Amino acid sequence: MVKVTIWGSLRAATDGAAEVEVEAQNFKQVMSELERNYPGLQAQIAAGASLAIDGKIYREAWFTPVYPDSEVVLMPFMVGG
Amino acid sequence: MNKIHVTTTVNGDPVEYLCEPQETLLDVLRNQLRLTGAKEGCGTGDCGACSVTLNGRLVCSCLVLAAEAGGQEVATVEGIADGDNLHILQKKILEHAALQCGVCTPGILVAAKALLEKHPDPTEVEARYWLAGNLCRCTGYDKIITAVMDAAAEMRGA
Amino acid sequence: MALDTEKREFKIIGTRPLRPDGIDKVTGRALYGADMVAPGMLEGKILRSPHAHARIVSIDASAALALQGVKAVVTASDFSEAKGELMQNILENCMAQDKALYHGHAVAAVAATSETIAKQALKLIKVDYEVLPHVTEIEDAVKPDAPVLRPDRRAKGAPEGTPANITNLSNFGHGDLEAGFAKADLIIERSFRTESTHQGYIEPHACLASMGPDGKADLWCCTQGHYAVRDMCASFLGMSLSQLRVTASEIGGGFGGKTVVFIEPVALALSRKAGKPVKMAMTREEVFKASGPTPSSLADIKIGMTKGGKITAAHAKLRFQGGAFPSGTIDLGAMCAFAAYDLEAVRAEGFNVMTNRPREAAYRAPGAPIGVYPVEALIDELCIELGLDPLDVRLLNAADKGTKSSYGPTFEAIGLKATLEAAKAHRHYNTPLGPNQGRGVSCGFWFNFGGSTSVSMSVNDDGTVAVTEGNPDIGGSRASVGMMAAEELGIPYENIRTIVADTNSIGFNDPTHGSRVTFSVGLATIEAARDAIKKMCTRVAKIWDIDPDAVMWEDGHARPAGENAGNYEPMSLAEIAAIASKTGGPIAGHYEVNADSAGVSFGVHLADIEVDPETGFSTVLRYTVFQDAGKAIHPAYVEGQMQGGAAQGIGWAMNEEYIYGKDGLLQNAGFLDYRIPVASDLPPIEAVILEIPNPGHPYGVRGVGETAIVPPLAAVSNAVSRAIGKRMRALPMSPPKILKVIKG
Amino acid sequence: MQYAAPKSVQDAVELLAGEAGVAHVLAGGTDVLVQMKMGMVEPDLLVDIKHITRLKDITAEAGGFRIGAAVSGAELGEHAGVGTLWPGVVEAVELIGSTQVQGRATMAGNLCNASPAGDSVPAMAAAGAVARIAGPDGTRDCLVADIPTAPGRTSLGNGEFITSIFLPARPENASDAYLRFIPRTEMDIAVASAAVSLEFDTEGKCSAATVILGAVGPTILNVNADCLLGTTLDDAALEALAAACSATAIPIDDKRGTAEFRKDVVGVLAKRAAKIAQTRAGVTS
Repeated sequence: MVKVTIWGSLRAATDGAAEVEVEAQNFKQVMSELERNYPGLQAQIAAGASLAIDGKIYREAWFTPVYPDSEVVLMPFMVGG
Repeated sequence: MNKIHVTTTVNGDPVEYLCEPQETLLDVLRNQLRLTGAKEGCGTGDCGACSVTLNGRLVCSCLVLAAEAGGQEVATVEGIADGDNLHILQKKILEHAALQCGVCTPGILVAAKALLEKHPDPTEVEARYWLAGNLCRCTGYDKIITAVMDAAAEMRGA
Repeated sequence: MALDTEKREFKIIGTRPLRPDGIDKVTGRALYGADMVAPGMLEGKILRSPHAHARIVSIDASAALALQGVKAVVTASDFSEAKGELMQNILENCMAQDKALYHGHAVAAVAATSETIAKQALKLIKVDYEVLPHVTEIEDAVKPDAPVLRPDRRAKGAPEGTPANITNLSNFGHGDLEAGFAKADLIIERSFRTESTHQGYIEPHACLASMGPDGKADLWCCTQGHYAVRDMCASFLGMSLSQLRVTASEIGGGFGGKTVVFIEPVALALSRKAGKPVKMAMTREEVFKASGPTPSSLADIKIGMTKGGKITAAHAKLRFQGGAFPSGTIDLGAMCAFAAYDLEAVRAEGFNVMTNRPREAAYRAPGAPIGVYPVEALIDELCIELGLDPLDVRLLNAADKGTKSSYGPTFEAIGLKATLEAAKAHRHYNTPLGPNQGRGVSCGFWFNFGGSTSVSMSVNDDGTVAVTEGNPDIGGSRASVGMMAAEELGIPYENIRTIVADTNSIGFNDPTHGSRVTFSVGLATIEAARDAIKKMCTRVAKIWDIDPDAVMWEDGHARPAGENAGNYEPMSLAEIAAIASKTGGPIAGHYEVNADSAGVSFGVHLADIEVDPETGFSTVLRYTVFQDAGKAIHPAYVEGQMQGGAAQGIGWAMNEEYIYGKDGLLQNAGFLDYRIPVASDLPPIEAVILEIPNPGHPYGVRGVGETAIVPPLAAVSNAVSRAIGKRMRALPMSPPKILKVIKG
Repeated sequence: MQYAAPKSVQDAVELLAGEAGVAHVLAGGTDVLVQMKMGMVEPDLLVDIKHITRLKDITAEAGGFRIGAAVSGAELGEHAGVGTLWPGVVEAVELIGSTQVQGRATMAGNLCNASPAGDSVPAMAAAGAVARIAGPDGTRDCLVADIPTAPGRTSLGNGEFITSIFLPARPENASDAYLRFIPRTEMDIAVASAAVSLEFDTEGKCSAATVILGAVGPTILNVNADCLLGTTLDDAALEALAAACSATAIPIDDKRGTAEFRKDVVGVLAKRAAKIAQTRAGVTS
């Protein structure tokens, strides 16, 4: 299981939990499991979300591995100017 | 249409064109003569990207009617280099990396050339005020002023 | 792709060669958006709403179409239905549908044989408007009786009672705020305000669109991302991506404002309808009215600090208005607000609200300047109250490797402390001030991104190399990319020509944004060079009839390695290239990647400002930027980014603002009254580059483009506040506002 | 639209008077071409007066100077004589716009644009400048101060245009100065401005004072500056001047500044300009 930190405004979709656990080995599985377990997150993930894995921000990188001790943070989809 | 026939000189070459009365010199330079070095950044004299000289006098070509250029000498950025030989100002702008997007650069060059022709030894503050009508949004002006001052020094030495 | 561990001596990286596109740009030859023509070209013009908010009852273009020389008129019905809410919003921003949502919103467009005729035709289009109540300010837009722009755009999952114009909710942070504040010796809570600003690129949006009767189209335009333009336009016109080829012109500044489309789909629709090429260029007035300014903002900030300067808790409540559509910039602002600090208890929350203003677009580190400004201003006030040095306090609280950031993830190696220490040691910080002068300090942060990137590289027969990339060169990236290719291949910089290819010539590239180009394109260039080198070594191994692994590349030559060392004469790239057709055919390298690991960036700015106590006029006397560049490929252009960002931030702090009247109309749609800094407004801006390598890039590069706009707002505000001995809490600090505070 | 470039004043008058639609004079064009671009005016006829030879001349006359209506700011600035005699007028003209705009903009055009914020107008009025006007009924002279009547409006009649502006002689121990307030250092329209013209007696006391304000009312405003008379411009006199200016100002709130700010700052500008004029007059207090 991997712990995923959920940012504040999405916690309505996780029953208020700031951190949820999903069964995942990579980026894509994290996202899929989040969508499956917390349907309230689907809209945000579809509109765009990034994952910070051990401090690095990944925008769309399905096969980036995650490990049980990885720090995984769900983040808004990053854009720049 | 009541077009006006204009005979003038651009960068030393004789030029003739027909223009509508309300057309600006910038319009004709860009659209008819295909001298697109002068840019329309605002069309109201506030940005200097369309700077040219008219009988040696620095002006915004967006605030000159094409009809007014008759019998005058127009000089644009395209006439600054002597063939393949860049003007010292052009070299210094490149050396000092004094451009990022480069769209204000033609206007800066025309204006800086006019400055150094009139004031070969400007102070940095004088250079900044002379160029205040040439907006640059990329550089913060630092490297532009450095390049102009360096060019002035080299031109005085030459 | 990680940082090359061996310590390498660079030959070209870190030097300052001339940029390859330089001569074109100093001679007027470079072609920008409005500089292209096509045979039979028409001029396109857009009719814009004179109202802030109005229902479009009907549009009658018959008189316009009857005018001689008019070839086409398009309205919203000429576009396909966009897929997804974001794309729908972008399309609706390009062309109003049932409602005009802001002053200047496009309502219809015309193509004619001349600009004069096109302008006449606009006057002949009859639009029947039903004027609706409007709202342009944050405070008004959240009132219960506020006019609602788009009921269907209210934030999804928003709690009961959330005002209907609120589109996005944001909330980041960790720790126990209450416990944190209980530990503080001093807690200050203040409110701040900023106004909308504009990127202020000097080149207005311009394009030339040409669609043939077979449905294939070409588009030339000034953009930060021509692939994104292609994708958006194809969607809005119901085209497949392969039917539309987009070529990026030289670009006259963008700063985020040219990452989205405004006129490009309209020009394509006009061209499709007229059957001729259509050129469009915005006027400066249109740029201000109808491109993408930044959000304006309100902020309530509360920070607790110990007597020693340790922050015990920090809480920000941010409110942004991002124009007539939803905007996620609030997330970025909230994430950046406290990112510079290592905090036990921190929360940044906020919302975005819709108003009758143009849809906001990215502007250099979008959201960060207005998220960070109120925090850095309040920290300065705490420093004064507690008698502490503002750099010491920042050093005491600075985030470092291993810090759990205020937005969630834990930082890898970052350069903030080194940057603060460099500022503290710099002579600027230790120079005495005169009367009516103040020195302001601020930190700034930006994430930086990587993203999808494609680079290919052909080795020519004569030993020169053509590098093909797909990111518009907005500030010298052809130079830095060429330098990295030359460094890796071991050939002279002059032997490389780098071009920015059209959308058909190379794989997808994310736009030139997010400070990504030197990082991502550089990374892909290095890897493409390594790909080409591998192929060259293989060819040479065949010639020498040895194992490919026994051939190494060094200094532009294939050399025998290991036990073969010295057995063969090394072959130069040019020698290998000359016989390429005989050894297996052309040699090329390429690399395609979705690059991550961009590496965050921090900056610290120092500003000295003198205020005329009788008029409130402020003069920036001295300004120094300290920023971590990871590795500066071409230091002059790195300095340029730092100086340019600082200048934009100074403008934001001092005079730039969108001014709307009570009638909802924009009052200052021009450079005369939207006051960006001119040359005489600014002092020399010193740029101090620090190099704390980014472990995620072979040469250690971090993005540098955006961070520099983040600190100036507070650096200038803190300097002015210290100069006048009273606190300024609203931007821009135009002289009337400063004088009012002085007179208090 | 028609463009005409007559060679004589008479031809210009006939063209202007004969146009049934909207006719505008084109001198430097830095206002009218902008207004055309913004769609604020749509003239049927533009009469370019730069080909009328005398209109490009600066000539000495009766101890003062006559400045042709087509003389640009840059040309005026390069003329040594005018700058020595009326430094405040020349500095005011030179503040109009950028170097590029200086290459074109004229005093007469700045006057006829009739913006209350026009930089040269308060300075000309303080100098007692007189405009020479040509029209269908011949030539007449009119004080510059009497030309603007409201924002964008002048007292010029149909077919009339300004051919020159006369700056009179000035006595010994006298000078002028102009200051404006803008939020940047350049490229802005005055938020408030003050022109001061002072004469001093042999003892260094102020014997005559004209103070004209710009951008704080619908037209330029004349301030009663008697508080300076008989003084050496000591602090009390200057504070009284500032107060008189603030009291005279009737500004509005707009995008360029608040009424409150303009009232405050116009007084500051006036007292600072007075000190500059005093120094220029060679008087030490």
